[in-house]
Amino acid sequence: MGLFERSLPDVYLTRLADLAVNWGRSSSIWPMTFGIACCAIEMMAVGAATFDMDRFGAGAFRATPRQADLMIVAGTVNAKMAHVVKRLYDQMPEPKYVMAMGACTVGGGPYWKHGYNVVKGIDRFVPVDVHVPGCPPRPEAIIEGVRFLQRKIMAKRVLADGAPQKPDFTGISISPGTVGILDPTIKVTSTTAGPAAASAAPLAGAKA
Amino acid sequence: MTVAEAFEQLKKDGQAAGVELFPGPKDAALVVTRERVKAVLRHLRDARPFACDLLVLVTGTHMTEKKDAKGVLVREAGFEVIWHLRSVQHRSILAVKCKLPTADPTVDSVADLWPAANWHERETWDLVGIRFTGHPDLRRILLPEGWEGHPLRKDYAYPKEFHGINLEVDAPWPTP
Amino acid sequence: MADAMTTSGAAAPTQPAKTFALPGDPLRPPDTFVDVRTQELQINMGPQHPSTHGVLRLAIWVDGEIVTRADPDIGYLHRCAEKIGESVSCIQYVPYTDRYDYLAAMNNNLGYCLAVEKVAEVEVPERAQYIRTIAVELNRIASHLVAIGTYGLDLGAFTPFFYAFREREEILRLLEWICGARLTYNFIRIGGVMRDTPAGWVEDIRKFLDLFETRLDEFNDLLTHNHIFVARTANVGVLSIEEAVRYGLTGPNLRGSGLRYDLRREQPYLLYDRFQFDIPVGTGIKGQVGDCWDRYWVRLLEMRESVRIVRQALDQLPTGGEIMAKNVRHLAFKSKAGEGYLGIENPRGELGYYLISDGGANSYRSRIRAPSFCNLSILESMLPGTMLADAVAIIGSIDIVLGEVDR
Amino acid sequence: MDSLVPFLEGAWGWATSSAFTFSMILSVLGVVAFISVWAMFAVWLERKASADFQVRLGPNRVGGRFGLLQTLADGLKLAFKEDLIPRDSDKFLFAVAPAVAFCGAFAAFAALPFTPAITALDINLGVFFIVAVTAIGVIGVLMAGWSSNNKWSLYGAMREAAQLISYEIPSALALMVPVLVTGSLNLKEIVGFQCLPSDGVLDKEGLVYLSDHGWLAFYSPWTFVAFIVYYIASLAECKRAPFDLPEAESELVSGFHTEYSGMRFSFFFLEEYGMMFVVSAVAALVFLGGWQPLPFISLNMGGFLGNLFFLGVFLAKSVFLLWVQIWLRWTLPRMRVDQVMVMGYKYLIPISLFALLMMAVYEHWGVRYLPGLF
Repeated sequence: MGLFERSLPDVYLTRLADLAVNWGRSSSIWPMTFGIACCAIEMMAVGAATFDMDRFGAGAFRATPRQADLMIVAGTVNAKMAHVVKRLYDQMPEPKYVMAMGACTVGGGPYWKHGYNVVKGIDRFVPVDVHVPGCPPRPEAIIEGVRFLQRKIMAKRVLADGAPQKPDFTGISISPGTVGILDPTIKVTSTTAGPAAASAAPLAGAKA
Repeated sequence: MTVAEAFEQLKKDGQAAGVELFPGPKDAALVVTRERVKAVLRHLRDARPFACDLLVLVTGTHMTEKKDAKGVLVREAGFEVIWHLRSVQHRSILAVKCKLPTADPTVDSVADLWPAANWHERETWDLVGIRFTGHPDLRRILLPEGWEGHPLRKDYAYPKEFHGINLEVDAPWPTP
Repeated sequence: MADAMTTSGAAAPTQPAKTFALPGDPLRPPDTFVDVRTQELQINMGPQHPSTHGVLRLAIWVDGEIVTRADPDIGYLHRCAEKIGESVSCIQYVPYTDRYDYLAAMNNNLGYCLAVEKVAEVEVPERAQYIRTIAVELNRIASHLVAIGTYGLDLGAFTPFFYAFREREEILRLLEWICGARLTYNFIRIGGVMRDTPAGWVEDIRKFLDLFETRLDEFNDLLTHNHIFVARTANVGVLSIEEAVRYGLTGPNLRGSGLRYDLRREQPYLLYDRFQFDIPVGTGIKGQVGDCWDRYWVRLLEMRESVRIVRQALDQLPTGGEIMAKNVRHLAFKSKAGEGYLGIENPRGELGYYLISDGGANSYRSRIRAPSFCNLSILESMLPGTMLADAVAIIGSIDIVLGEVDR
Repeated sequence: MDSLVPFLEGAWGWATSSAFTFSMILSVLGVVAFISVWAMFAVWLERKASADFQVRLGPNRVGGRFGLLQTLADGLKLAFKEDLIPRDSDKFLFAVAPAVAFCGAFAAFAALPFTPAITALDINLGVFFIVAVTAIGVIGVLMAGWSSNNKWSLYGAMREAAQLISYEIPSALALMVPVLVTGSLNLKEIVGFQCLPSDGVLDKEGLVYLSDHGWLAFYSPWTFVAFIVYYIASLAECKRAPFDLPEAESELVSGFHTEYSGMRFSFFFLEEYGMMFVVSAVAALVFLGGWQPLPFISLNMGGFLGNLFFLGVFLAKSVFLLWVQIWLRWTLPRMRVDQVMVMGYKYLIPISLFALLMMAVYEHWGVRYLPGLF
């Protein structure tokens, strides 16, 4: 948005524009075809028949970082790879999001102690939006991570200035209590995401 | 063909100079001196009774000195290189071992006998630091260029950072 | 690195800058001969490239569409496997083996456990051996399915990938049922297996196998006999037996060249000597023996053989009995001194573990013979002379897993 | 447009020049609106159809159960994405290339008759114009590939240039076969030829009548051959699988648009789907009777409702041909670059030439199917 980014007054019209832009961004998160290790197989599985991330509009895997919105760092990053990951992140156009998938990218995972070569968490060189723990995380966990990201995007300010909004995570957590860990003030009202709740989700989240 | 039979056959072929039989606690092997190892390996590949055409594995090991409770030396300091060879024809597997001194871990490359050895030797150089003379392109393979030290040596210290990437175990959590 | 390394990467000119002058050029002396020369282009493929199956980086020198030189650069997934093998006890190390060839994690568990059992002299109960066989062969099918599906993807056919993953999910469901994990199982433990078969598991496997055999034919319709697929793979990347053996290739890549060599038959481990199964080899149906199509075909046939083995194992599975050897817990503290190499037939070739134990809990040296590592080394000699699209087809047909290449 | 100008002059008393300008703006806006809506629909269809082939569901969260607004969200996101121009690129060419690529597909819409009454530009050289103008797209692709300063992009662009030049010949030759039969390059007249009444009475009274020639695809074996050749060549022209070499994902990352992001990338997207429509529409018009629903039975309709019905039929045919393109894309592997060239030069060009020759011979003898039978 460049010129007008978070510079216009926070009125109904700019909020409406924010809502529209955020809806577009959150409904069309294109991940990059970028697998590193074991997690990449689960990332492939989440795009494949049984789990099908395309349902959420996040299934158009782009091979080039220029056209991707989300970098799923799927697998252990070592000293040799870290520069590549950093560079790929730099090549993506704004707005860009990073999902740290798997224990290795979250904090080194099983290679934390004796992995002389392994970077203990990609937070050390790129900003991370969503951490998805697991070794490897199940495909459902990745979908949940994407939906968390969608809510985070919905809470972002694009045109209007003002204080950042609090993301609304209600109704998307598959396991009760997951949300509470991130933000204890949020109460999990519905612990299962039924089809009806899911289809209404992107717009409902924007009301906060 | 067991290792003992192979040793007998080597004797018969007149190639047994510098070759000993290592009976081993588990896997037996032929122990060859550093000077003879390439000739023996070449013979194992070419001679019909052996026909070891498939190089399975090249292993380098860094050995530290170890004494048991009574102070008897059970393990000498030094390096060990083990070649595992398979014969597709005879369905057999052979191990050939070579001991190298700590000060000068150098041995002849067999990359010209088996192209498969090329990468194995590069890896052994990379991780253990054993130098293979005559190797066409001996450079690091797994670790990036500029890495210091050879990780599989027993005295290796884990690096704190590499080219600006923090590799410490207990680094502070980054704050946005 | 899709573009960064190529845009700004070091494209060192391998030849002097071209000189180009036409005979009538007034700026040139009249005797300047016309010298139109093309320059080799160095392009960088990977580590982020859709068809390098992970983080393989290939520096390729191309003359137009023809590859003149290729230099594989690995190590982007080096995870210190052998150092960790020396740093943790052998029981603790089993979960790490899952993560090397993550498509065939059961096989990796098995290879390591067999090697430890060989060095530490552990006897495994019969029932555990049958369960191991079933799990390993199911995992082999899953692994080959990924290989075939992603091979289609490499050649631009998207749909077979989804069919392959649909079948694979079924296998993962069965494996998850018995051990609780989809990808990294840690199911085969030193001395046996983690738990006994749950009720209904055996019946579900039978149901799945019946369904799977019919669905294998879908791949034949969709991919195997597709004219474009055959045109892309037959006579491409031909590999002779001698060449394959010299480079230390094993597994389907070696058998695709026509050599009937399978460790399950050569040096039977587990209970493979009790089962009837064939070893499919490449016969050059569509082109020459040892081309990409043959390697693909061998994998497809091997899935059928695995189905046969699983069926027989299910039939012979003894009811009741131990699944864990007695007295393996001491391995967490001390082992028997000794050393040993043990190779098994992984879906990608000979997976070997060479362990040296000095009597302590940790092995003194644990060396992994990774099949993909050896198979990959042949790229340097295979790629020159092929076209860029063939290079992708060849990499796909070698079927590497980078976790195992780099360890 | 041609019908709109006299209408404005007559009914509202406008001056010719202002009526012309107004109708031109209206036509351009109409084409832009159509092409955007069409691309959105086509992308949605592609995603849903591919999901169907791949035992998935496809988008079903964004915009109701069927994910109808998915493409709108994609477009919105792309529009608000950072416009990234690589530092080492040729900035002017990089910026202009998507527009040039889009021009070709866009301009072709001008000459497409949607129904007898809805045509932006009714020109006598319709077929020639479309063949010529769709080839402009390759210049944009070449500019994109060159200016990106990326080797993958360059590869994609060079492949596209080679491919388009090779396949332009068979596709144009294949289109010459119906032109030979009808004796006209005007698309409306070509459709009119296909619904020419069998009894020769031009001003029909009734709604339904038998047509003499029927759809050109079934007019003669050679026109059928020409139809198949044209369809295959058109696949190559709009870079669809199995000829998607210029953007071959598994080889060239993303081909010529590797460095493009955001809005500029979406222009390439629009160009691709616009081209897909253009080639499908041309095939429908020239070979499949345009807006006539049945091969040998023609309908005589006019007015608003008649035109609406004809528009529906024409779009349905185009969508069907588009669906076939999608079907082929998600079924077939990609060909290799030399195989694409072999197919173009060794098979399609000789076949189309032979078809043209045989059609000429048949026309000379005055036969349609086999000599002596008809």
